[in-house]
Amino acid sequence: DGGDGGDTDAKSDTSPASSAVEVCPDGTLTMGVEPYEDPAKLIPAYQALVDGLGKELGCTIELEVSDTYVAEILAMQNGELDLGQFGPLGFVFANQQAGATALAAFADETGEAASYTGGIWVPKDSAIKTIEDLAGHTLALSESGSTSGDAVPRKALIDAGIDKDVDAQYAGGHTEALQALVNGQVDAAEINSQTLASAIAEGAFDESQFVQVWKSDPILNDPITAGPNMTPEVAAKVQEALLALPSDTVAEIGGYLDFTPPADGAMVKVSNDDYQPLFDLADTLGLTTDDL
Amino acid sequence: MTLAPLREPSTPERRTAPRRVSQRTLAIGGTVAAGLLAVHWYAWTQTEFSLTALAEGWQGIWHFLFGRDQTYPNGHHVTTEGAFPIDTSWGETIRPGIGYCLLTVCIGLMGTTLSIPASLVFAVLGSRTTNRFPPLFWLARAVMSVLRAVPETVYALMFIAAVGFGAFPGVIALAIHNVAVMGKLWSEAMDEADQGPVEALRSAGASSYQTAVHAVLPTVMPSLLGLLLYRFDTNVRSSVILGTVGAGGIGFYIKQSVSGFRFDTMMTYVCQVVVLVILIDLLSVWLRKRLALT
Amino acid sequence: MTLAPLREPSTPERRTAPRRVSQRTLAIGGTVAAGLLAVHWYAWTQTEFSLTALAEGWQGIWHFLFGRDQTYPNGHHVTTEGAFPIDTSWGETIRPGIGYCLLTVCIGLMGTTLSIPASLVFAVLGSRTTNRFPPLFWLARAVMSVLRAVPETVYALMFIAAVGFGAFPGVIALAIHNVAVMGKLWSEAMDEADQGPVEALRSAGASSYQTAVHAVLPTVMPSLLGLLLYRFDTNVRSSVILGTVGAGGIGFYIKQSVSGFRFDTMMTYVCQVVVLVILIDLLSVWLRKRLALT
Amino acid sequence: MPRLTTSARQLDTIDRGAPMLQIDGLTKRYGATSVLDGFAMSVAAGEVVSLLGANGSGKSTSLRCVVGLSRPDGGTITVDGVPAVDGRPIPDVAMVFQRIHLVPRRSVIDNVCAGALGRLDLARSWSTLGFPAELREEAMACLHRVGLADRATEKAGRLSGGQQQRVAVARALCQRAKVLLADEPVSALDPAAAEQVMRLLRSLADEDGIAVAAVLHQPDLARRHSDRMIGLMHGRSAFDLPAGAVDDATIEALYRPDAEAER
Amino acid sequence: MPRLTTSARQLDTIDRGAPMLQIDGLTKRYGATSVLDGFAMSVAAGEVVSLLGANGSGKSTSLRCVVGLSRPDGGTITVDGVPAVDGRPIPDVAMVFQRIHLVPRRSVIDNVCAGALGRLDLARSWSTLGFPAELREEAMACLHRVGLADRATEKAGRLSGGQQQRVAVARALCQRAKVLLADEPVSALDPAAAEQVMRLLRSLADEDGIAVAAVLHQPDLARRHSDRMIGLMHGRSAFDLPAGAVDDATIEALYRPDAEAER
Ligand SMILES: Nc1ncnc2c1ncn2[C@@H]1O[C@H](COP(=O)(O)OP(=O)(O)OP(=O)(O)O)[C@@H](O)[C@H]1O
Ligand SMILES: Nc1ncnc2c1ncn2[C@@H]1O[C@H](COP(=O)(O)OP(=O)(O)OP(=O)(O)O)[C@@H](O)[C@H]1O
Ligand SMILES: [Mg+2]
Ligand SMILES: [Mg+2]
Repeated sequence: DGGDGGDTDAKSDTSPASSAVEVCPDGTLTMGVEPYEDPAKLIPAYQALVDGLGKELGCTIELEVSDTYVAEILAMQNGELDLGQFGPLGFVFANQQAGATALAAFADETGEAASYTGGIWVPKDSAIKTIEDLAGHTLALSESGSTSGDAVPRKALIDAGIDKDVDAQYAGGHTEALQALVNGQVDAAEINSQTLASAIAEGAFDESQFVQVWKSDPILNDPITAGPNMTPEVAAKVQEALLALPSDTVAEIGGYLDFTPPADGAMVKVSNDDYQPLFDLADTLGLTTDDL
Repeated sequence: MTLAPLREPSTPERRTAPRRVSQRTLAIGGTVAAGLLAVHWYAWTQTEFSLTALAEGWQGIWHFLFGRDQTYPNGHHVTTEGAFPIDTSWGETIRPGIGYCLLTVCIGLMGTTLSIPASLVFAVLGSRTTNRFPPLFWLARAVMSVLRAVPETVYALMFIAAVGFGAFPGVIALAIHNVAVMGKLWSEAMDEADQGPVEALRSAGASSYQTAVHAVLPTVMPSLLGLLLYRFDTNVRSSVILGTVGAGGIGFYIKQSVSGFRFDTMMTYVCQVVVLVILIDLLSVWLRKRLALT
Repeated sequence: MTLAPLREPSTPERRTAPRRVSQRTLAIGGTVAAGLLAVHWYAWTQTEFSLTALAEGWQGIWHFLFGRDQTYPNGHHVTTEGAFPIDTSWGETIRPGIGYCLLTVCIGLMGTTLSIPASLVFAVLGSRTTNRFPPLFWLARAVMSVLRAVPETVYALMFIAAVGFGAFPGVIALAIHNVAVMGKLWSEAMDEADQGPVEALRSAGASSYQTAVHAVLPTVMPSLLGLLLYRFDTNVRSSVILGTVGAGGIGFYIKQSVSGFRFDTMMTYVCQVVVLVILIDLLSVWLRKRLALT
Repeated sequence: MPRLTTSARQLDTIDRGAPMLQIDGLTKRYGATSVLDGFAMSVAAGEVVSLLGANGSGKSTSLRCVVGLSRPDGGTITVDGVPAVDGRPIPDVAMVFQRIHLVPRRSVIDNVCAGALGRLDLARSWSTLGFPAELREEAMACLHRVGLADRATEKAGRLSGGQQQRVAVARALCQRAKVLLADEPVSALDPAAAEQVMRLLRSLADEDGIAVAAVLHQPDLARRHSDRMIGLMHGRSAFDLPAGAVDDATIEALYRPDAEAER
Repeated sequence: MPRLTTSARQLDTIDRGAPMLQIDGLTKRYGATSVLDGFAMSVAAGEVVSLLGANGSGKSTSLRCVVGLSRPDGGTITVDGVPAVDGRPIPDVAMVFQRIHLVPRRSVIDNVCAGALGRLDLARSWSTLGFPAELREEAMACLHRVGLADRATEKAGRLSGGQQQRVAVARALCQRAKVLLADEPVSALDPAAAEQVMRLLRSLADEDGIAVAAVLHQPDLARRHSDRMIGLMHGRSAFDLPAGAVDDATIEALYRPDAEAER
């Protein structure tokens, strides 16, 4: 696995006309987006991104929104999508099932690719103090196929050797898992850092009443990928353009997404290899088709 | 000025009446009832039915709907917002919501309209009144069962693979599913049609097609129309689900407000769907009234 | 031995017939048709309807169904399995699938049965045949519209907040939703009932309740039963959706196989649902046949 | 066809002065066509009145107005001195319908019992199982009177046309009303059954003092079994005479003009 | 009631020897009760045969067997020399139903046109719009014959009972069949209309050579308008005589035993 999208020099000066490679022969590209969080913010943010990117590339880029990576990957397989943004685990499938290549991801202030963490929370006065204590208790996960709501915590249970002893239940989503904990329906629930932030912001979660008993390694945020019909040369052009997004576009996106971008650009270059931990994770959980 | 009737109403003539329920009916009824009871008892245990849980947990519903304002034992005070009062911000929620509703209606409308011809064919083939040829009858019903059993989301995935996403694959998914469901409902409505005119035309040498068009359809037209509007209503609501596989429409935004913990916004969208459904229902009532004879 | 009729069949008596369609009908029909066309044209553009896209992309459906073995321009070689051939591993898929189906049926059954009494009440109140008091009629229809408009998943969310996960909140969510839908369908079936017996009893001084029980219900019983079984079938398939919010049942596993790109396993589960739906349909056909008079 | 002599009428034993049903100035239009236009009639207790008229002359419409199934455009209807409220059924009036209107899936006896619903409370009418035994016995007696007691447990839809019509008469009997309106109660009956049902109506008037109004298409039958005959034409009564005073010419005139108008 | 003289019969101008409809040994049981038990009858071209019998004696059942709506348990039915195939309708046989069976939501003329469906191909019957103009004119002629041409565009369900019955007769006429079965075609008609319809049936036989079998409950009418009368009793024909040869005693006997059995 692993494409070769990460080889291009991001610093080279670009302008649409100087390119020998035709990025969009018929004038348009399509990009799929899976808004893992709030569409009211994400859709305008990605709209700003594709507008800026389109200007860079001299193409019109159409944004297509779905909330399951499966639909996105199927469309990409059939050449209906040229570009796609995926959640971390979704990208693993996108790479394996549709040959998607990671190009770039949003960066935080430090200039590193932004990441988030999965976590398991219990009520403050719970007897559960560590992940091992979860044995014999109920745990709310979000839905199957979710990175932080399913794969990562399940891997943690396997690593702790208690995956058979925990009564894990799928709640249907991050929100539902958190609600179940707040309503006392379960002993513990997965809550990732993004969900936590919006829940606190909306007043749906009182941090002081709960404690986090486990926290995952940082999970790289969703990458923007090139579809399989894009030759490496074209993909390199797109990657260049992404990294060279003008600062006003970046500021606009940052405004929507509540992050402070680094001074020199919104995005950093990522490659498939940066997501290796997630490929391993998928292998361990038997989620990948290679494994079947 | 009233004139009392000569007969005493309290002492009318009497004759022995037959048994209310025959022994045989009693036996069959008892067996069926026992069977149904057993099945339901099994289902009850399997679904962990527990009314006490509901009685104890009703505050959960309350908190979900109206928010929580609670002081915990440790003195901490928590307030969360519930679904009510709904989000009334015009520019951010209500106005875009109307746009989403419109797209949702468009999807539902196309999905319903496109399925009418095929539904009609399947309905006519799948009704005993209009199709007297058992193999074709069973084939039609089997095809409808198969088409119906496949979840709409699976159809949506299939067509997304073909045409990318957007409302279009959602429409096709809806239309195919709807052929099966509406075909079944329509065929059963035709089964219930008054058989008199059907027999009259059949005895006059009319073919199955002619009987269907000239006796069955005019008789059941209000039923068919009612069911069509019911399916339109359902399809509009289904595009709420299809929204989550990229078909757009308000369902997507309902789901996303849930993920964003904005239950008040969710409830605003739900209310808009309520208004939509009520409007469709009014249309249905009005149309059915107009179509009814006398 | 035939005797030719004296009359020449080719030259029967004739009289001027009235216009086929009156000017007024033509005008109304034209307006309605134009309106419908405009609405559909708008919906067509809004849903980006494109048959060419479908014609060009059909391989996507093929690959989804039968797998793909393709080298892409970026050098990536992709082999995927399609939905067919289905996953036939007995211990891992088929046997557990049967269990999931059983739970699914249990959820659908409880959801349907629990909603019968309330559905009946709403149906009687929401039909013009049985309820002649307009305020109550409109109230019943409004309540049903509201209950119907709220997506099942929102109900599930509410009841999960109350009683935790599992099949139970799914059952309650289904039951509430079903009251609204079945109430509506039943009330419209009652509207279509032969008005003769209804008028006969009403003129004999029977109350609305008595008319409902002694004239309307026996007349429409096969319709009601058919719709009940249709809703049972739908509810079984709905628990496919509810399955994804922790209610269990086969829907959850269908969704899980989809997110794991194991379409062959998905198709196995779908086939099991197909069998289930066909069985319910057979039951429906058989029961309705038994209930029909003559 | 042999003429069966009517049983001796006990006219003088009942006070027949008070009109039990009184219709005045009844008007009914469907769109532009006026069906009833000032129709008036009255039926006294213990009297059998037959209503004659060409097809489409408005006989059924007038009866439907009395039981509140059609809304008259004008006129008054009084039953036992009480004015009828627009669109409200009157339990004191029983009707046998031209189109019969039984519940085909119910048994014959249950159909007959349904006639009594107006006087049953909820506890005794929540379902057919609630019908008291007395009612069922009374219903059996009504079926006896129309000669169908042996078919009591059969589904009504299974009976022949004439049998169903007799069940409809039995249902009306079971209502114990003071006024009985019968819309062509013998149209599907064989001559013997028709005689029997007409004698039954006669005896209801004679013995029970019920006011009977019957729509009939057979003037002979009307003449033999009714006290008074009313001819309905052009939306109003063309004649209203004692049965004996109606001659063939009157009858012929009643049916002729309409037949001509329809040509 | 005045007796209208039947129009002169042109009996001798038509060869009436060949039976157009021939029923032999017809048997039909519903569960344990036997309704028809070896019933036989025949109707020649140009002949009017009336079928009499008590309510529930099986008259409707026998006609329904002929048109393939009831499946006989035994016996043969031959129409114009061709044996009827079990359960297959015969376009050569038209039937007027006792329960009328119009499509209430369709206009009167469309209901009449529907009688011709058996001879229309798909292009001319895919909808009412496909009906050729000739057919509509023929339907109008049929409506004229029953005196309802002025109601052609009205919805059938809006007509009075007797008017609907005449539309049903017109529909059967429009079928242009060689055999016309009429199940109580005049039960809801006023005397003038009944005479008119009976004369119409007579003229169909006389002028068009159609074989007409009519179920009638009025022996007088039967005697005046039919060539032959058949009495149905106990599942078989009790008598089968020229109309002139049927005396009152025969008729009385036909209705008496059943009336007694039902008591
Ligand atoms: N719902 C309706 N809409 C329009 N016209 C109607 C309606 N009901 C009845 N009519 C018309 O009113 C007239 C009288 O009908 P009605 O049924 O009272 O006649 P009738 O005297 O009972 O005739 P019959 O002897 O045939 O039963 C008829 O011409 C009929 O077409
Ligand atoms: N579907 C059925 N199931 C059971 N019994 C039936 C059915 N149809 C008819 N019968 C019975 O068969 C007998 C004959 O019925 P049919 O309708 O032929 O009588 P008919 O001679 O036409 O009487 P009428 O003069 O009253 O119309 C009746 O006793 C009736 O109850
Ligand atoms: Mg009438
Ligand atoms: Mg009959």
